[in-house]
Amino acid sequence: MVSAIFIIAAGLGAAFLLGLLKEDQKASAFAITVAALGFMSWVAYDWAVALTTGRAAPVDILTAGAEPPFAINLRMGVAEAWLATVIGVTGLVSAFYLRPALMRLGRRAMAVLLVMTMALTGLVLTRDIFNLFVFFELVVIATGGLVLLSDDERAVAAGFKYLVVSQIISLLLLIGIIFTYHANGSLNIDDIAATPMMFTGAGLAIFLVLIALMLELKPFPANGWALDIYEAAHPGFAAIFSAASGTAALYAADKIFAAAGPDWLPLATVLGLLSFLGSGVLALKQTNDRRLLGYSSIGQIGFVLAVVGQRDILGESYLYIAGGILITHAVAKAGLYWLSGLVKGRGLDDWAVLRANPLLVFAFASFVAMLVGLPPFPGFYAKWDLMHALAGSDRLVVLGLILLGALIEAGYMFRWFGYALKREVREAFPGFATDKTAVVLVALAAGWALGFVWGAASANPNLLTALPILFALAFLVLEPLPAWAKNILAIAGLVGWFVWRYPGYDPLQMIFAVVMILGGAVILLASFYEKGRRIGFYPPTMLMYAGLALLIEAQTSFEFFAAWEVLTIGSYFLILRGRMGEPHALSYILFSLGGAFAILAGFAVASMGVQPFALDNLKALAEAAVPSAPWVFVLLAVGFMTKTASIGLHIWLPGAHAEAETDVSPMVSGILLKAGLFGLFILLMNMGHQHLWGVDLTEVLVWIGALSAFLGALMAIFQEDAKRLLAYSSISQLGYALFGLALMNHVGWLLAMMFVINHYIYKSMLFLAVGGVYKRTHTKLMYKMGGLITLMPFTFVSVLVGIIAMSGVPPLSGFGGRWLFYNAIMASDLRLPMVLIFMSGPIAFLYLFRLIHTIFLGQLKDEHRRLKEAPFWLVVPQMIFVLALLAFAVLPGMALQKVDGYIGSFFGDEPLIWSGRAITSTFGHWNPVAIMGVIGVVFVTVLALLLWMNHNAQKVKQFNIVFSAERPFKPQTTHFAWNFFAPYRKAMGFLVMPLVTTFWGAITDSLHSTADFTRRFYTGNGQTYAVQVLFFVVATYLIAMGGAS
Amino acid sequence: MLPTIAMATGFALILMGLYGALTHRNILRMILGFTIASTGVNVVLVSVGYMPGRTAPIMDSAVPVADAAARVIDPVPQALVLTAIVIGLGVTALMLAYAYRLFRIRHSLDISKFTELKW
Amino acid sequence: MTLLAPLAAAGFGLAMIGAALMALRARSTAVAVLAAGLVSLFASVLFLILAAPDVAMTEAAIGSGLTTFLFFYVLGRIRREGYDDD
Amino acid sequence: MTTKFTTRSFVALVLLALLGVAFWTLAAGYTPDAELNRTAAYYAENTARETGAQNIVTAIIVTYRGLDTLGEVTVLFLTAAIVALVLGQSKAPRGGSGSGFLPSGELLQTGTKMLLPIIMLFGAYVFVNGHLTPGGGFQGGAILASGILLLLLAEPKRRFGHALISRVESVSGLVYVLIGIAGIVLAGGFLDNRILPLGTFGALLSAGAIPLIYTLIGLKVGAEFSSILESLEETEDA
Repeated sequence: MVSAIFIIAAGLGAAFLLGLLKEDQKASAFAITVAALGFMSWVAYDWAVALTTGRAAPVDILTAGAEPPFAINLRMGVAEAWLATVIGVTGLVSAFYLRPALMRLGRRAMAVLLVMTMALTGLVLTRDIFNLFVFFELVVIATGGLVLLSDDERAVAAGFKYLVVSQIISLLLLIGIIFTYHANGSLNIDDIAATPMMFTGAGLAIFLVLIALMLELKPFPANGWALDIYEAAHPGFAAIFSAASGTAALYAADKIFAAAGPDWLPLATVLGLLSFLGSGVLALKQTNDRRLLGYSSIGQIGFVLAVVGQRDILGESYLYIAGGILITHAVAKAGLYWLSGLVKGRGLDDWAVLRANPLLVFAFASFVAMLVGLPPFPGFYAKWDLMHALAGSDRLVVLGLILLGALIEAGYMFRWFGYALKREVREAFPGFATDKTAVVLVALAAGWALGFVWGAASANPNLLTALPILFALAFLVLEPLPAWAKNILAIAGLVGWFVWRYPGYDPLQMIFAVVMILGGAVILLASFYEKGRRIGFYPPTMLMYAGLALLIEAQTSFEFFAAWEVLTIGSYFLILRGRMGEPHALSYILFSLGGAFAILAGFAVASMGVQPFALDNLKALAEAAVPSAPWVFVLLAVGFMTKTASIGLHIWLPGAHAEAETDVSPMVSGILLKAGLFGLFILLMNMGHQHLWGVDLTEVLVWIGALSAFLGALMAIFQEDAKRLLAYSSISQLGYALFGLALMNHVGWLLAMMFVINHYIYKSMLFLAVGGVYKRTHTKLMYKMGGLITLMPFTFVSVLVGIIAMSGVPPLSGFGGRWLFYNAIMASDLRLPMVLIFMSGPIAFLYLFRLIHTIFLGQLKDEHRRLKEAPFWLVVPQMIFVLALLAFAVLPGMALQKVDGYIGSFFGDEPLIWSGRAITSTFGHWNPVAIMGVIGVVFVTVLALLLWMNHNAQKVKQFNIVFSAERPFKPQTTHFAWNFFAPYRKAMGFLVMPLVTTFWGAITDSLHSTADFTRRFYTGNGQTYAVQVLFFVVATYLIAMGGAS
Repeated sequence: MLPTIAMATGFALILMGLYGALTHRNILRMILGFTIASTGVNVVLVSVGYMPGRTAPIMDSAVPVADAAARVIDPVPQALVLTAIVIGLGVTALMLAYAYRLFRIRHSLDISKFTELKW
Repeated sequence: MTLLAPLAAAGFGLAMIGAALMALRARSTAVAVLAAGLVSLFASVLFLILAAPDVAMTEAAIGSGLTTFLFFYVLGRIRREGYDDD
Repeated sequence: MTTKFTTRSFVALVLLALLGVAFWTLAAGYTPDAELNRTAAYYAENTARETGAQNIVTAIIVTYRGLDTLGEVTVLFLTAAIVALVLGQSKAPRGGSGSGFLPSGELLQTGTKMLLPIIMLFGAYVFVNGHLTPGGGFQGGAILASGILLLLLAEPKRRFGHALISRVESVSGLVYVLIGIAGIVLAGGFLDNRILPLGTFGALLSAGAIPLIYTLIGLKVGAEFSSILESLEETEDA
């Protein structure tokens, strides 16, 4: 083991050595620089590994042969070693990245880079408060030098502003240090820690030290100077400035907070949260990529500072949590800055150029996921543990604000990612520099490796060892294969997993597994129609299925939440693939993450901080009538309802489903929505009736379900776009299911279960059918179609069967659903929402009939005369679904009888009697086979009659209407199907006013205008920034004093 | 008495220097303000280490080694100030170099003219 | 004797504040630089009174000497390029 | 330049007044120690024995807090490098010479020739005696640099060894770091001065490596200051 002092000695020695070289020996100078940085990183990494594995114990490195506090000592512990590694590696990799700039400026610039890295490491290692100041000044000066590596002339002004503020910081720091010394008689941090300090006298001294160190973290709003650096500096340096400097400064602040004692922690919490939220909001308005990243850096460091403020309750896990967030941020931010160097333009949508290299898109996605704290990266595990600790100590406000901040950050990061994937590439692609690309990939690899390490160190299961996830990730490697090969693998994987796992499933799991896993395999059959390699389709698809597979089997809250996040991420990328998917994917991910955070908060509160928390424990919670139980119920229910797109949380759904690719729509509609229902099942099964302020929460759910069913159907009838119509119909259908579940009686649950199966089948089928039509006609607008019945007979059959099943008329399974449903309603005494539900039945018929009527009947359009049937592979699953529907209609008992018994075990009753093929309830009985027979006879009779009456109908040309010599401005408005339900719209249009959309829009707008107003304070004047910094200090001082007295 | 006077002077210098740095638009005058402020900081630092009735921390014939602990003042702040002074010079030199670069860019020393980066 | 040192310190302190005022108020930057140098010079005397000869030497050599020259060099360069600071 | 009393000045005044309150609280809470605190007492009692230096401040700077001092030297090194970078990127236009504000006459030139050796000697004296009397590497280095400054003033056209200055700077820096490492090998830790015998207390060649280190610091600081001054002086025609 090489003593850590050699990190410092090597950095300095090499820097001095460079002076001996001639000005033009640039290659040797660079070699020395890289060698020294490599050595420094190696020493740090060696220690990190040794300390983590227990091969070495933390050591104090004494200097000058005297004990501290009489001489300066350094400390090498686990945290120090890892942070020093991050710093060293960032410096080393940046050196390669900065190579052209370094070669241009020569050995002096290299020396500055070496000293910078050395000083940052010193900042982390030192245990002496004045030594901290010296390293800090070195960092300031080196920053002043490295800013000049930029080609941007504005960097000079940015560097000067930085120096001005640094002067103020060092002035406060020095005064603080000397009075701290006077009070303690020592400059050693551990000695200072031994004497706790109050807010007065010596406390003021430590306050000055703390505030100076926090200013170095660029707290919002005293941070205009830092943003200018982020924007103007060379991206290679910005990476160091954000990743290495931010990390080191944060650790320095952490050391002093640890020494100052717990009384000071609220200061870190408040200022940290202020930064996290404030810079998040401001980032919303940024259009420059690097400035946006700057705001994100400040926000993330603020987040970690807030975590520092919680160190009193985190105990052992403090390093795991704070370190997880800090290191992930460092890697991701460095990676993003390095990426920004590959992009020429500075607008956010200029990143579209990255699409030229899928690997870089993957890198971008990974970095975004790291920043937002998604699995499988360390931030995810850290956030999970953090939330539990906060909930366990009743710091719910902090918990809520952190989640809010994370959501805002997800907002602007995912918006940006959407730009990169969907916006037009404006400039000719210049080609990516190989060395810079390699540097980005180093960060990418490091991020995934850290994800593995953190997962392994977690008390919870490591996600990167979960088989389904590994299987999904394997498709990343398999991307070069043709799509059909990958599709076979994917289907085999799904079926194989089901076959392997199903013996262990209870009936509830079984139903969902059949729908999600086997159902997923059936839909994937449709994917065979895609040619080529279809890059970027299989990894997210399989990630979604991996999440679903894990969700079904989840035993603990962690497993459930991790699976939930995984399926959310996978489906986000899938939705984003849609042609116009960008805005919808964004609102999908925001609602989903919002929902996921509600679930996280719910689980954290439920567990009261104790992990692992088995899902069954929810029941104990409800039975013990813990005061927090109804809140847990609300949080979880809201979280699940974002996925089922219940009314109020539905606005993401229509666009996301309608714009998705042909085979993706059925996945996200038929399958993904069921994840929400699964969650609600678990929730209601365990917690049952919960009362909040005297209101039974399940009744609220009943209302939400009924309203979703009613309004969803109403909105569907006014759609012209066939896929949108189906999407709105999903809102309605899932409303039924929610309604049934929330009735909290046996038949209601059975009904919901039936909806799970039915809705999967007919919605998948209809989406595939409409998708097939779209493939041929290239439009989704129904009034542009007509008469396709003869050209696409198979598709017609599946649409016909689909809408019969769905509208709940006999003889298909939809009727069974209705029948059960009326039984359920009769068993409950909520009559008012019942009326709504009753009304949505006929409404559903209104919109469904349009699918047949407008698309397949009527006259064929001229341009459609040569159309063929939908592609073979799109028809195959549809036909499977038709068969399944028929089978399910005749034999519902096959699937439902077992579930019925299972549900009975919860309610302890048996309202349905299964005898042969008939089912009997207290209100009557249902014999599917008999009904099928009756209906068959009626149908054939009516059809024959119609055919006979229709034999001499006269054909006219479309749009052939004379408007007294006037050409209609929009000829399609004369189509019979245009605005078909106009009279209804007149009557009931007020019910479908986009109030919810307006509501969420107003929230977004107000955030944006706040951001726009606030950022005017960043005038760009360095002096104004200095005044703001001073104001920040004085205001914090006054508030802190006020709070203390 | 003596350290209080010195400390008051130091603090006054800091505030005056900062005032200059915050109000003068001329970049050179801002830097000048900071040098005055850092002189003030140095004065405060030294005055914190002063102890009445004692001598400089150098052992010679007047202050034998054995008596040192009872006769000399606290040497630590002085050592810190030495470092601070040199660092201060470094930062000042750097800021001056920056000032010159800025002047070359816009032919002006007015800080309010360098605001292309904002918001 | 006990009063002499505080008195001297007060005197030099006032002188420093006066010089600092001059540095802040002076119309010409050159005069302001000289005044700031004067502040440092007085500070080094104050350091002597405060029994800190090492600091005094450093302040005199670096604070008042070199710093002032640095300012003049930059001022000179800028002036040569046609800057008029009034 | 008159300072107009603007809103900015007013805000600044209010803020500084409030900051002044904080400072006043600090000053009011301050009472000079009657006895040395434990750190200072340790230095007073052990400096002579452990380092052999008479000047306790020197012992602290060079030995006990040697890491600070190494950093401090590095600050100047960095500054010199960056100032050279900054000004290297934008050479001053041709025309004019000298610093532009001081005449460089015959008198100055002759005076410089006579003074220079004395100044250099004095600088060397200051840093070599750092462990015995007030003064040391930084002060001595500054004095050396002022010699160079005089030279620059007197003969602005003359270019002297840029390479020499840079070499002195680098070698002394490297040796400094090596001595630090030698401390780990031969004595109690990085920058321990006891790699050389402590010698007779009060003698010139005593206190272990302190005189050596201070000499290196003196040379290095002198070189760095000179380099900064030179960078500022140099114009395009150089």
